[in-house]
Amino acid sequence: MLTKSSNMEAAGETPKTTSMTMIQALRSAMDVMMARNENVIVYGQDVGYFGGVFRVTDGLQAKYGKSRCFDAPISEGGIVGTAVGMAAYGLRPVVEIQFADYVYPAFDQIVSEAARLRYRSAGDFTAPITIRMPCGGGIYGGQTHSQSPEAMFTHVCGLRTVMPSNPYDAKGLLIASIENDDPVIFLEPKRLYNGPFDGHPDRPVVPWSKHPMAEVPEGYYTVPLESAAVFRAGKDLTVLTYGTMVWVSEAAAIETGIDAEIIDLRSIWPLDLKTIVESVNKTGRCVVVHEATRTSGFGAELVSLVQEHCFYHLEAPIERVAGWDTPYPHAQEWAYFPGPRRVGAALKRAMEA
Amino acid sequence: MLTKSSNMEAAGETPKTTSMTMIQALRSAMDVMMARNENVIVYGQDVGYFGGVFRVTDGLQAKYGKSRCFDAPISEGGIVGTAVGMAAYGLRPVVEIQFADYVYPAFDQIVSEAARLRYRSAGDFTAPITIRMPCGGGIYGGQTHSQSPEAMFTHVCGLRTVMPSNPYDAKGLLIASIENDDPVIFLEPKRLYNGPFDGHPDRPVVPWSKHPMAEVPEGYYTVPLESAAVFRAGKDLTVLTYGTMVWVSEAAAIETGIDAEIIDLRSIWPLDLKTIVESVNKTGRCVVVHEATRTSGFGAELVSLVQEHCFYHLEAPIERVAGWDTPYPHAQEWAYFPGPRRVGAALKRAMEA
Amino acid sequence: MSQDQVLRLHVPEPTGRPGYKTNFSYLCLSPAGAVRRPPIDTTAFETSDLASGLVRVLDDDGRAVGPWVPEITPERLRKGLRAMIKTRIFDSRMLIAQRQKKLSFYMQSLGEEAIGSAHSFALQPGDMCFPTYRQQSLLLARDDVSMVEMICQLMSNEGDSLKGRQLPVMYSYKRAGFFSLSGNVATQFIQAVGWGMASAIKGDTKIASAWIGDGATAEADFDTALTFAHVYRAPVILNVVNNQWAISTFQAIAGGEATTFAARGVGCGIASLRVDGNDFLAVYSASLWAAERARSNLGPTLIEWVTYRAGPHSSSDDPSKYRPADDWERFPLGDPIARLKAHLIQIDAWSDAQHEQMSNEVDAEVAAALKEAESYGSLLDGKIPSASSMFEDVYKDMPAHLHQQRQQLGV
Amino acid sequence: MSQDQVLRLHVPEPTGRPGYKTNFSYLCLSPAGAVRRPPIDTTAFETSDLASGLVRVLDDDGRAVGPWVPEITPERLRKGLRAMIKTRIFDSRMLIAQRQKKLSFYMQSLGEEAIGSAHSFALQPGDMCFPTYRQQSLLLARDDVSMVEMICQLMSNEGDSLKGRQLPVMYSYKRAGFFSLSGNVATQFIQAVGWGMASAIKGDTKIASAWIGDGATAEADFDTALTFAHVYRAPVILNVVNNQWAISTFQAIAGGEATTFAARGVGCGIASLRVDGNDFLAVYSASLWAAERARSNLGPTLIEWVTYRAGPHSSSDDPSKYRPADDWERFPLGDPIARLKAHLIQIDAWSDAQHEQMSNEVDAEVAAALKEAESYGSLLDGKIPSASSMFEDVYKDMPAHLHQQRQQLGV
Ligand SMILES: Cc1ncc(C[n+]2csc(CCOP(=O)(O)OP(=O)(O)O)c2C)c(N)n1
Ligand SMILES: Cc1ncc(C[n+]2csc(CCOP(=O)(O)OP(=O)(O)O)c2C)c(N)n1
Ligand SMILES: [Mg+2]
Ligand SMILES: [Mg+2]
Repeated sequence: MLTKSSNMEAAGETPKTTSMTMIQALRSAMDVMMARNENVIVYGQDVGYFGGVFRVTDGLQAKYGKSRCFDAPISEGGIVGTAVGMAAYGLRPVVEIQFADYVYPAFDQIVSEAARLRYRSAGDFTAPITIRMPCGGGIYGGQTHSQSPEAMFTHVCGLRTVMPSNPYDAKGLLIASIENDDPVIFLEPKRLYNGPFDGHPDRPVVPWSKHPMAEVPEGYYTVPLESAAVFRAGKDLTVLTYGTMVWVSEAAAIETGIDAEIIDLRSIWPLDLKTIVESVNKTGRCVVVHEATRTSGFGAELVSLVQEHCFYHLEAPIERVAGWDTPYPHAQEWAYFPGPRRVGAALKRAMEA
Repeated sequence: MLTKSSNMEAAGETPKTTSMTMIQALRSAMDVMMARNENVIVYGQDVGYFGGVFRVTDGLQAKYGKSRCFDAPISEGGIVGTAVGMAAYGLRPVVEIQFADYVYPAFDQIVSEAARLRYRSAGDFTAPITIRMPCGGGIYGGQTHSQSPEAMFTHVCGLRTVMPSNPYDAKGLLIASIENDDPVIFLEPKRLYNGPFDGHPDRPVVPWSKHPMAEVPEGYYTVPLESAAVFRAGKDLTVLTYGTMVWVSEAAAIETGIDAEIIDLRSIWPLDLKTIVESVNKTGRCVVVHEATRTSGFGAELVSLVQEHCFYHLEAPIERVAGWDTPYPHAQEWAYFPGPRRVGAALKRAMEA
Repeated sequence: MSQDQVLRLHVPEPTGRPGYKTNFSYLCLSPAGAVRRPPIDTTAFETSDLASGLVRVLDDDGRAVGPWVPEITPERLRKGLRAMIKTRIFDSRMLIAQRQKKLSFYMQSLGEEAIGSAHSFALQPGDMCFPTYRQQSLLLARDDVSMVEMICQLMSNEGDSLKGRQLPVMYSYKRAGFFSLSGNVATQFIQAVGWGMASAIKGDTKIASAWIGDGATAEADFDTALTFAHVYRAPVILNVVNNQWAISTFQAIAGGEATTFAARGVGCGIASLRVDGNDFLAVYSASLWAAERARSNLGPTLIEWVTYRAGPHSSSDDPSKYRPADDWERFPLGDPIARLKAHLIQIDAWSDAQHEQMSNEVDAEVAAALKEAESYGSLLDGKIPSASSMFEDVYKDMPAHLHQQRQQLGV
Repeated sequence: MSQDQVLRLHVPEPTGRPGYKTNFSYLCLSPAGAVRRPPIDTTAFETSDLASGLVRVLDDDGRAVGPWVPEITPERLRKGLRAMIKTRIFDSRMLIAQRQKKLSFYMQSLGEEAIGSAHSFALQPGDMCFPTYRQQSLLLARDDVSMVEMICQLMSNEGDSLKGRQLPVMYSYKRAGFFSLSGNVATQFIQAVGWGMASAIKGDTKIASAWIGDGATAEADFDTALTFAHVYRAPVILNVVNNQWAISTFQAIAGGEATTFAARGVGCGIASLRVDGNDFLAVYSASLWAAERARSNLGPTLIEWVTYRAGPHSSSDDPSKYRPADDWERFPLGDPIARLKAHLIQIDAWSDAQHEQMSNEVDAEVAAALKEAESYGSLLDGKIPSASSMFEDVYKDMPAHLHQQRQQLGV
């Protein structure tokens, strides 16, 4: 990562950092915020006593008590619905949906309520809620433990949608999301929880401990929303991506030898258009990569934005690499996953066009 | 409309037609299908005894009995959930969601269940359901009686999404949808129920009875899915649109004097890519118009498809005209609605670029 | 054996339809005073009989009888009567304004005025109601929101604090304990539970009061609210206004056949009451009981208010299409205003003349408020909030894309 | 007055945690034979006592006692015993296969084998179960789906009729009355009601049997199912398997504290029973009662089966993190296999030797099925359904864009 834009608590001193997995970094974000602001509370299915099926909330109930970190019934609608009410009261609920695939029962409360409360009440009531959910495939989860529904949220005005690709950003973005006064959909690429993933399932797993982006300050800091990161600088073309696909795209660039500039959006919507436009205007070529199904995926919006803002700089059609327009199959996971081979082929097409 | 592609029941004879409003045409489609196939049943909130708040199902309960047309509890999730079960049994439920804005409580049953049942059971069970819902604004309905959520459905593989713009298509598409073996989201632009609408709310309302597209065969016919209509032929540029915006785009073309070719998608997804590509390749310019909010609207997918398939023919950036990225306000309805002025300005920009 | 019997679908019907008078015996009424009043720390299970019976205080002669007779001064009762009259007059004047196209739409609460009026007396400052579109009496019973302000909302004019964004009646008054209305029914029910949970999490003393119609109980958010309220013993009153109709569908289509909505609470482990919603004293008394339970960490109470939607669903509806036109006149629980008036007269605290005077005063008040509100404009004259304000409040801070869109609109 | 009392959030806890033995008195058990058996045309309200009591047939000595003793031959009972043994052995062998990475994942039903086994005996050909991931006994009790076929699904191999698309245990066998499993909990519950309604609409005789866990009852689809089933009197059995746990959360977090899941049915106007789910005879008897009600146009029945999830939630779970490791041994309703075995011995229709022989036979059968299934491949050896088949069945006919995507993948 070239630019590590972030706001450290005490500007002067160098903060103490520790190597954290993404799970530890996310937990640390909640820990820091629960300590700083007693209105921050955390709940969801299995998040209390047990600490979450991915253990992200482990230890928070023991530390902050059952009133501030607790188990919820298996009702995503109830979880988000109560969070809207709590936020209206003045709390800052951080709720977990166990898998992004299970967010749909909460859809009405997210789309019709959380997203619109400020608008419809002209600011009389607001909904500063953070809705965390693991997303993405690569763990043989089958069609209901692998989805990436971000595009739907980006179509809903009033929501912010965020997805980190590494422990440092995960903590900084989660803190920024909790502090933000708008409802935030916080998607966690579960395949990155324990290490970066280049899209080669056959290669040995690399733990975060080996990676500089896992050096995470122990205390408070934020990675601002609406700011993208230039994950890798390059001259040949621009890759617009986020989450797991940042790493896959890097692998594809290395493997094809194409000098790709990889932009990690981090905030999917509202986004950092400036960074995108500058890069594409510089390279003249663009490939958009995400794991979600292709049609009406967020890639479509990215393509549209780029063609609207960079039309006269484009030297080739913008390529989209995405999940196929099928449910995420179990056995054929690696034929479905948009891995380095498919991304690499798109990079080549974009260069050759 | 130039091409009226449809399948009449008896090829030889000229079918008897009547002038119908869109409401009557939709009702006639259900009537025809209930008479032809006893597995077709119709239910939803207020659709039984009363005949629906827009009166689309008026008379069906009296004609076909309470077992085949009945009132449902105010539970969109229950309506679609039971429809999935009924379809698995072998019925063809046609259910009504009172307003498209109220579809979100049914989202999980649509997205996770109806759309995936065939796939996950490898065809063991299927869900041939038609989910009708009035959409769009222009009736001072405020933010929960005006939405156009089509884009979300197009991101869900396994669903078909359809939106007619006139009585003839409404009946033919609804019959095709009911007969289709996939789940179909059938969106009805409520502002077109009683007449075409050019986007000028200050002008007198034109009823359908004055319009040739309201000449509808009384019996069975279909307008095939995945087939777009060239609503207006033109040479200067291509407008891709559907629903109410077909009429608004026509008004904009007339008012600007731009010879726009207007494609009425009719089937939003899966769509008729060939008709689109042929037109844009011919005109070299493209404007995409819909009423739904802009960001990640279906317009983004259309822009992406066009730039992917017609890149080398494009002479100007593809323009998008859409609802603003805000909820649909009540008082400022006509500042929100993408009317002929905004569409016209986009046509001009596309011509001048 | 019955095994080869042919199955058939049961579709519930109301006992009356246009042309057929309603048989109201399906309501299963208890006489006034007949239903017991348990201590507030009762268990849910022990309220089974209260969920099928009907708590009533006022008998047919206007006397207050039985264990639920509340302590309340005649002065407060007169205030309650005034709130009900105000609500009824407000509704009827707004309906006329709607027909004059000064409002795009309106929803009246005719026949249901006692519920919000009496309930609001049982709440305290700081408590929060999560209403539906038919709880205007909650607001009109108090004085912290002026009618002018409410009417400005109805007219979407320049005085509308919601900046013209919401349909008429979708009020929001945080300062008056009135949560922002959603057009999607039922969503507020679970939010109320969350709000109550928040008060408990903070160790505060405020309680929430959630509102829903009989028809909307079929939505998931109703059941979810019951589940969460029970699990966390949330300090919340769960009000179900059973006015027998949901647009054109009878309450049996929502699940009210051969059971009650209060019984659903009992099943979920929530103490529940079924109460005469047209009986001001019963409403006040039951509301107090529930509020005290909530404030005492005894958790939620579900109350089914039995009443009748005397008017059309909304200004767009014509109920004579689906029910007998004279249904309300024959509804056994009568008119809440007439009943409280009779009681006040019965206890010598009121007279016909005073009643008429009060009605006239209130009418003048409403008329004056309407006139003042009209001076801020309406959809008719185009004095509406600016198009530019349409882009505000989508987010706390306006993101770049909305700035750009506002610019495009040129406002 | 209590008005200024500080509120606090109640968060239910199980009576046991690692290090603290569970106090199972919260279960409120009735002795075997103690609960009455009403006629099938009882009203919902009249079943209140049955929803809080516990229908049991087998007593501690293996005797069948009381009004719910079913008519059933020893031969059928032995078949039932075999089904339970088969389920248990199948589960344990699959769990081993999972550890050997032949399966990516597995979910066993240890301790709950009686429920599906006995219930399936009460159904008829043509009826449809809408199961969760823990109802494999419904399938293993019948012979129309071979274990080989099931194991091929578990292995996502070339013999998998679901073409490798679904996680292990997400079976679908229309021909065997076993609806396609969804990974989203609870969705099937309302679908089952729709299926039953369809049977009634068509004037057929088939009934639906819906399944859900205690935890998943908190999802909206559970309540919605109750509402729709009640409104339309759908011919459906609504089974709630209360195995006390939902992954790491105790049933009180789903709303089971101080009430029962059966009571929710009563509140919705549905006749409801609470039944010992580890008692094969009680399960069979209650299932027959409910099935007869459904077939007689008497509508839905909700049955809460009280049991215990003896194993981990899934192969990814370690329950010793959140509950005492020896909990099952101390669960008062025991082991369903041991209990039916004791009964059969008690009526002189079984012996230890026969039991052991049966277990060995079944074990050999399962082992052979596993071996045969493995010959069709597994995720390990890559003999999985083709990538090309991934694009099929998204729609009935493949649309152009999927043809194109398949081409892009080059398969
Ligand atoms: C989610 C949703 N579905 C449907 C509607 C349409 N709708 C508005 S009010 C109403 C009837 C509600 O009836 P009830 O809850 O009994 O309240 P009442 O009108 O009788 O006060 C319906 C169906 C809606 N607003 N929201
Ligand atoms: C909609 C949804 N939310 C959450 C989950 C994750 N999940 C899977 S099983 C389970 C627990 C279910 O418990 P219960 O219903 O009691 O069934 P049991 O596992 O005890 O048989 C959870 C939370 C899911 N599969 N679907
Ligand atoms: Mg009602
Ligand atoms: Mg369980």
